[in-house]
Amino acid sequence: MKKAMPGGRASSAPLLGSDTEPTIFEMSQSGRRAFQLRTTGVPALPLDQLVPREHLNPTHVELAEVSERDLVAHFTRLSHRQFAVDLGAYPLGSCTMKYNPKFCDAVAGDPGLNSVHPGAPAHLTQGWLALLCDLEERLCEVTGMAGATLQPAAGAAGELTGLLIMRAYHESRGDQRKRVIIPDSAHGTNPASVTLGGYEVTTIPSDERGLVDVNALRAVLGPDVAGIMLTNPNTVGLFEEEISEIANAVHEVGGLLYYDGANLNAILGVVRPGDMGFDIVHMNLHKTFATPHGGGGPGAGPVAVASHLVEFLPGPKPAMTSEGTYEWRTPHHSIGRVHGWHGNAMVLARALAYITVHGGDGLPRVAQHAVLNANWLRQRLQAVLPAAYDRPCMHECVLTATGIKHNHNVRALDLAKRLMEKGFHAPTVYFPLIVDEALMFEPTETESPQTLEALACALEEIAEEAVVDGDRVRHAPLTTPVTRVDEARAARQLVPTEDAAERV
Amino acid sequence: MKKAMPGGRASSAPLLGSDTEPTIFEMSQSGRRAFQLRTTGVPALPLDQLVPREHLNPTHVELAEVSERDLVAHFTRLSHRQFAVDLGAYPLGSCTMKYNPKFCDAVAGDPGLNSVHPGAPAHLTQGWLALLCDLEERLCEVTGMAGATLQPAAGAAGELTGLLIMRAYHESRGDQRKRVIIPDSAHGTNPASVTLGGYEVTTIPSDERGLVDVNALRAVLGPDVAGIMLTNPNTVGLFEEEISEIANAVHEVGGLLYYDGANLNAILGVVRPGDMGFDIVHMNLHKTFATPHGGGGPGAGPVAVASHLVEFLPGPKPAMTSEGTYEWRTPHHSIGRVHGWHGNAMVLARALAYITVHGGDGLPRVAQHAVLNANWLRQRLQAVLPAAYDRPCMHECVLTATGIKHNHNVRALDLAKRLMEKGFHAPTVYFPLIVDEALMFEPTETESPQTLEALACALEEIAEEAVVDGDRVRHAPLTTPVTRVDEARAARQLVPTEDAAERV
Amino acid sequence: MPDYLPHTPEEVSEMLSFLGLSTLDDLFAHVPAALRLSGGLNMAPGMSEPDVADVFAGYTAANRATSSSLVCFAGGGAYDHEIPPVVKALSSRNEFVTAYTPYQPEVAQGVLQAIFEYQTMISRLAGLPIANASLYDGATSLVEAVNMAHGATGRSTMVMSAGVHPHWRAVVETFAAGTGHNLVVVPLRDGVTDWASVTATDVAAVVASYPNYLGVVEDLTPARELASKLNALLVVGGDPVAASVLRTAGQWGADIFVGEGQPFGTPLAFGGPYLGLFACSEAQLRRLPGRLVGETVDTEGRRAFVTTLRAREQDIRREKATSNVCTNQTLMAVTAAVQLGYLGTHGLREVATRCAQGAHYAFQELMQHSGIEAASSQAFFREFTVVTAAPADVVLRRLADEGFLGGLSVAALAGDHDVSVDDPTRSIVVAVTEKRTKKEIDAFVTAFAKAVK
Amino acid sequence: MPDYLPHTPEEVSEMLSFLGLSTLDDLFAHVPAALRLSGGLNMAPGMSEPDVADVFAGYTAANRATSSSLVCFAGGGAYDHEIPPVVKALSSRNEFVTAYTPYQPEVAQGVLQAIFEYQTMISRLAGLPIANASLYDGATSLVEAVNMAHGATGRSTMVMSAGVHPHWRAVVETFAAGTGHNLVVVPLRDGVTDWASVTATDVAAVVASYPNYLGVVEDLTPARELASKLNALLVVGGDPVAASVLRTAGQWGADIFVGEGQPFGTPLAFGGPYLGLFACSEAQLRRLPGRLVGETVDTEGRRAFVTTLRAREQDIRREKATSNVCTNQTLMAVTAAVQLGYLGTHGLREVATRCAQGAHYAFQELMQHSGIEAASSQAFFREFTVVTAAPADVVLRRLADEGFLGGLSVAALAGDHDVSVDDPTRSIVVAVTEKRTKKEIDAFVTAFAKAVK
Ligand SMILES: Cc1ncc(COP(=O)(O)O)c(C=O)c1O
Ligand SMILES: Cc1ncc(COP(=O)(O)O)c(C=O)c1O
Repeated sequence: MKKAMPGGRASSAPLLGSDTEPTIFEMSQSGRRAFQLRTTGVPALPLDQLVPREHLNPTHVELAEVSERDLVAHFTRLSHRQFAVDLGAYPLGSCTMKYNPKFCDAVAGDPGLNSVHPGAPAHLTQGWLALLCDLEERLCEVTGMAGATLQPAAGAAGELTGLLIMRAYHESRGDQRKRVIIPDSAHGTNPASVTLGGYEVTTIPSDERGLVDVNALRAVLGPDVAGIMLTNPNTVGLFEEEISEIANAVHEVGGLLYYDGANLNAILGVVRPGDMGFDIVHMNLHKTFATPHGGGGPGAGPVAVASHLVEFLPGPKPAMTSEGTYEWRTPHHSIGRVHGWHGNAMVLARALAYITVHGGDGLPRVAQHAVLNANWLRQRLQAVLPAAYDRPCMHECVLTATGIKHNHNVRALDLAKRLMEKGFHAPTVYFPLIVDEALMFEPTETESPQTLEALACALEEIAEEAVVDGDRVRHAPLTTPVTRVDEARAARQLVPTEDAAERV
Repeated sequence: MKKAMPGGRASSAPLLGSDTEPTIFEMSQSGRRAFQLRTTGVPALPLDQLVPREHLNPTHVELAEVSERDLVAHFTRLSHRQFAVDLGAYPLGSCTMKYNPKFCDAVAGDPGLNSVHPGAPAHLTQGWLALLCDLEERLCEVTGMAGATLQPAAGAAGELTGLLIMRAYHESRGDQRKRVIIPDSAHGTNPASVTLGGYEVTTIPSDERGLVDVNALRAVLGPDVAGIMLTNPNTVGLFEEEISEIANAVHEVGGLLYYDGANLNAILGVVRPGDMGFDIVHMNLHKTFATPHGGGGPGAGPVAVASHLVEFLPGPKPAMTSEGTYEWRTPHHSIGRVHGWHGNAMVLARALAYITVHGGDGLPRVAQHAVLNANWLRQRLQAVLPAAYDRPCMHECVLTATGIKHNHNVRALDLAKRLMEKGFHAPTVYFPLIVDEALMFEPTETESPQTLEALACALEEIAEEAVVDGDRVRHAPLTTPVTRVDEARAARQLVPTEDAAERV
Repeated sequence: MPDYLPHTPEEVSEMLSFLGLSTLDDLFAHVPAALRLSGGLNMAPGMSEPDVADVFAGYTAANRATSSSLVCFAGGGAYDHEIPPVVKALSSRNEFVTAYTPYQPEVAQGVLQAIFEYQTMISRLAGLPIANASLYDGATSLVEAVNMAHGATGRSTMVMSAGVHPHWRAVVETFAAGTGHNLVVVPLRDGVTDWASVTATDVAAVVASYPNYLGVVEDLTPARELASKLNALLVVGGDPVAASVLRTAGQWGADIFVGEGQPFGTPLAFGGPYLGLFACSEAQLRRLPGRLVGETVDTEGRRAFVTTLRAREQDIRREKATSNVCTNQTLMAVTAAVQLGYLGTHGLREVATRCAQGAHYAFQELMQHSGIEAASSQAFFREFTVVTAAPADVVLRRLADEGFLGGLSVAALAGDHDVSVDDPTRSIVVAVTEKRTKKEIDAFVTAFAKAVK
Repeated sequence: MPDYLPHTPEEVSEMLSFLGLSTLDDLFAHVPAALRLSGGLNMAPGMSEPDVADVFAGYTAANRATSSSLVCFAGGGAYDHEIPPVVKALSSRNEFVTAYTPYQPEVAQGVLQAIFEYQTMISRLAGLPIANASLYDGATSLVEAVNMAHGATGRSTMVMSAGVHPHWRAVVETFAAGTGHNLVVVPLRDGVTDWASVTATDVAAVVASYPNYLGVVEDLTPARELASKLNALLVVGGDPVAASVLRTAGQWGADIFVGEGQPFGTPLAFGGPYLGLFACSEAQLRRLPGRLVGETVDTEGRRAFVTTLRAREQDIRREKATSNVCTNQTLMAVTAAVQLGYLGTHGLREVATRCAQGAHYAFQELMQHSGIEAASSQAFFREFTVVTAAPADVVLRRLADEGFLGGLSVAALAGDHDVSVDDPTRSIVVAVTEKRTKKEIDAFVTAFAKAVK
């Protein structure tokens, strides 16, 4: 047996050192324990008297055996090795890393919501049903839609749900359609969802403005087109000004318009997808409505639809009865369930709290200030990192490092890595794919002008450094808990678990 | 006006950089705000209609004006610049930095305790009174005493309370006494408390064993001695084996014995101060009973006394009535209140939770393992850092760096500073004052043998380094958020507030 | 106007003038005027946090929570387990909560390592070498599993036991509309899947549940044999707590394990966010949905973790991807790592054992009463199904009046005509966790006996 | 046996054998056998955390908390203010909670800087240049203040307004037994201190309260004049919320400001841990009790914070020390910095203003009813005292039955014969915070009117 690593040595906490943190398995010592279980008084019969022996695993599944003290130290140190919105600006484009109000966490921490079993009958969960109905109503108002499902657990789940609604709609009309159109700037989940929705993807190029080329679109439209998936503002942060023309063209061939709501933060209370002609909209509550990303989830991806699609929504759905109580109802042509229960309920509750704090007057201010920040940053950086498209942006701006790369052999990735040493998280890089050496900044509305100025100064410094000491930038970051990691080796010599590690 | 510093730049988070963190005042921007207040409907009359104008401050008291986002980032970053038990071993001798169970925090977070007004009449706070009575009972059992007050807010407050009880006792007997005896190894609060208690301090030297010299004690005893203050184990971590002789000698002259409970962790459930002959005992609940130190408080310093002193305890005190309900009672000869309300109640609740989890069988195990760890470490380090006294220690060990200092000009402080770069908090240094180049390690029972071994190895490495590269040790730490600070300048050129900073 | 914006009016003006604009509206000048919302949102104005807290107090007051007013005997993938304060304290650390997907490994070792530890734990509990970084929930994990089977075999028929949770079956059905998969549900006989009745050919996956949703611990040998005969993948959906003591999916010969990870430190939370567990054999690695964290080194040779095999993912493969999952349930995976770290090898076994003990005690006691019968004669683990003299919804309502969430009605879960039990409208699935005391169980049994009258 | 020990039995054996011992008891071999507890502690054996949680649920059930069952109109230094979730989230970070006193500044900049910010805030609210890092509570701050005055003047008589909180007076009295100080309490006339009645000479401190504990905002000019005449220090104990809008202690010419900092983010918590505020003039710096954090630089010239002027402290000065405070209330000071950072300049003023508005509204409404009279004709701030037709304890009991913590009875605070009001047994001090709505106040007034009948 390997010797257990010390749980109390804190040399991996960046405060003290730059060692690595042992895994919890390396800290494990047989016979040690943290757990305490209550006294129940239930007869403690041995397991093999309860379950036929042939079902029992003859060996123990080894987890870890650590003291509570070491458990706490381990995860506290790991937390110190992790960047987060709560530490500083996180201008990851397309991700809307805004401040997540602690108040909304507190709402979600209330046992009156948190300790309700999802299978409890409706009469015991009237509060939850009311909450979900209220959220649905607000989301419909924000998107200009007639009804919504709250089940999808993330944006991509919303996309697929939307596409299945699209499919069910066409099928209900006896209409077999084959293709869904997607601009080349789209997020990767869009084409993947289309495929899983049973459609073929037709990609259309963006024009030199960074917008949908309406003529190119018209060229691919036809009666086999089920619909189009768009974000607006699109993934380069620009508003598709010809959206009405696009909508008309698609509707003319009987197609539906799907709105990828990842960028909804830009237009909250200013323009609504429904008013632009969209039929189906998903929202990323973990973006627009500030529910925390949790290191990669949970999110929530409700889908709102226009009135002609309401009967296809997933079910069961909460609904108010004529007596003012709430019940579960399944729409007549529902595509069915898309989640094991009712969706990521605690995320939904957080989002409703956020929406209620802002209200009808506050939500547009969110969009306005998000767009203000992005445009200011774009303009401020013009000399150092030009925008990929020379037009006012919405809530995010895509800049390009083509020049720096060409002149100094310093890539967008290098700039991004170096930026972290200056106190800011990296922007999104190399997305969207259509922009060379893309750096996509989404400051969000919760960063101050001072922070934006400091960010801009940091980028200026780095751009200068690229000229005089390119290696420093190319080798960045050097001051973080680990330096650049060998991604190729991770894939080539895969070690996805501790056990694989032992085999290597 | 100065330009506001950016709240979103995280370069002071050790994860990213080694910059300093701006103060909240430097981040402040006039007109910015985080606060939200509820709607009350109360008539919003201007203040000068409610309070005579001559009472109103014509200027605003400037605090800071920051967004909630920046507030969170600021204090989160500050937290990353702070070592804590939850990050790793904190072997500060005399401080008992053991693991603080999160369960006890949860208990204290319950609004059923947390939201009770201290001035509410007893019939509305029966739960709290019961809790306090139960804690008093447990503390009396652990100390072997007859009654206790829970009011003192920390150990030092307990000391002074105990001395006032001592004084009241003597005075009640018409006995005017003058002096309190204290060994030279005592913690600084002891003599300070004696002075504030209106007594003179008589210091007695420790002998070469590190113990009270009973003969020296006898030599200073007399009818003007009010009592003696001792810790046992004493501040060099050794058990005063002649405690019964000491007690008899002091009692013979009519003096009382005061037990400084800072080291109670060593003897929990093994020996009791009462059984050793002590009359008055304070406990540091923030040490022995694992309530978190909070960066320097809050603590709690209950004082337990033998039966002849119960009537002098501070009041009011919670007590059970013959009907089994609870009420406040003031002892007949009470010295009076020593706290604005009932003491640090939430700390008391945490301590009771800790005691109840361990129970009568668990508490002695705490002491046993604390003593085991300290002896093991002492023995393990013998070759590198010899113990100041060559005897088995109790829960902590005092080592000396005299040799290293003499041979390599590396001081205890240097070793302590360098240790932090190896992932451990420094031990207590230069206390007790009677040991040259003292390093006082108190591992506590919650550190594992692996952690102790790693700590020992780190010290061995440093000792070696002291030989080959003494400067590295003398200049340590270099990898922490700040390096050694100029303490002399801090005192000479005092800047105790931001405003003083501006004047400098 | 309550919000979280930092901008002062002066700053807004300055920023606008830097852009050559005069009002915030000007930022949207290029948005066609006809599209812009003229009247504003039809929504009440903003309210301060304390006011919103009052609104939410209204919601919570209209719920009956298991923490206070109902003792929970309901399960179905959502269990009332103890979540110790230490687990909450660690998993709610804001560095974990407010981080994004770990795209920049240099500043994301915290989340990455926690996921690596999670993957290891799930892999061990599944008895399979690969586990991903999480999926949405148990149901969507199963969707990904059948999609993986389709990818592996090129076939589209999925043979699924009616013992699989009805909601999971429903979700698979929903997504099959897009993928064109064909679902064959195999009925239960006396609580056990009638695998012998399967006639389908060209099968991609055989899907079993262990234990099944009625609580029965089915022998998986016939399922494994069927899969082998058909050259299909065996998918096992399992209770991850039971997985600590029962034979692992890997030991039964499964190719894929899926499960609902809620019992690992996540509260009941009205059904979400939960945690989709997913593990598989080495052979399926390149088709793995979602993210995967792997170990590697940094430029200084220090161990480091990073998301790996990204080439499978939708952001690279686009329309050729076999899964579209992007945001997953990382925080719940981190929470699971903390909870399993807390429980450890023996703690989790002890929890599982206590669940089984409690369930068997409750079952035995219930069987003493008339009007309550076992739905099957089979062995069960921590959940069992009873057939009641009175309709299930009536019984559950009466139990609620007595302070018990008495279980889940099969009719409510699966509809009135499911092939898993004889009479869904009189069948109740009862679950017991390690939290339930003998006293609570005894009171529950007494109330139950009264309720079925 | 529930505990938090890491040691396995094997490890204990190994460690013991390294020490040449065979049992844990051997570690105590040098402790005289006669002293060692033979029968063990007379205490129930340990219980698991969930079991202990049940025990505590018993305690909480026997309390009536202001969060749920009682609307709070009680004050007296302990106020029911809003504590926003963000303040709780930040102040409960475990780096702050589980740290020790910042003796090693290199790894304690977090706590040190937070205290520095706290000191700045308190200094500004006090209108005095120096503030320490906290003391136990308001009462013990006052003890330190009179001790400081003694140190500064060498005199031992303290002249104290009866408007100072009765518990504070009591605590000062208690500690005066040790220091030998002589306390002269100056009675109130119509709610205002009768400074003119003071005949004492050789006075160290004149102690006023602003507002006084009955709520009255007294003009401090006479107190200042008295102090000047006697060459004594003026000590002002103040409500720190009111301090944001009223004239500061410094503006009144105080030498020392003390206060109870509970309103700055600390819950009612049955009276503790609270926060002793302490600020003073430059002249008193070297006598400052407790800790002080100062700004300096590190060896690289970076700004750094450190505890300073340690030479004043008890661990250095030992018997020559003028204060024995070691552990203080740092976490509450950090909490105050967070709460005041949250409220900011305008938020705190707004809170203060709303308290005053609520109190005046409640007062006016109460005055409409018979059986309730104002205890004085003076201006007040956020607290006021009424004289009731029925005995105060009866009134308060009736109010509790209606769901109100109706205030504090002067008799309960100060005894039946205090010199601050005419009839303590019929005097109730009512406090209103920014949390109280008009609806709550109206209901309270109605209940109060009924209760005095
Ligand atoms: C434009 C766009 N669409 C879709 C998604 C997918 O959303 P989710 O990650 O919530 O599944 C993202 C996520 O980053 C996105 O940026
Ligand atoms: C031996 C000893 N006595 C007394 C005290 C004072 O206790 P407190 O800091 O709780 O006031 C301490 C604190 O470190 C101590 O170690």
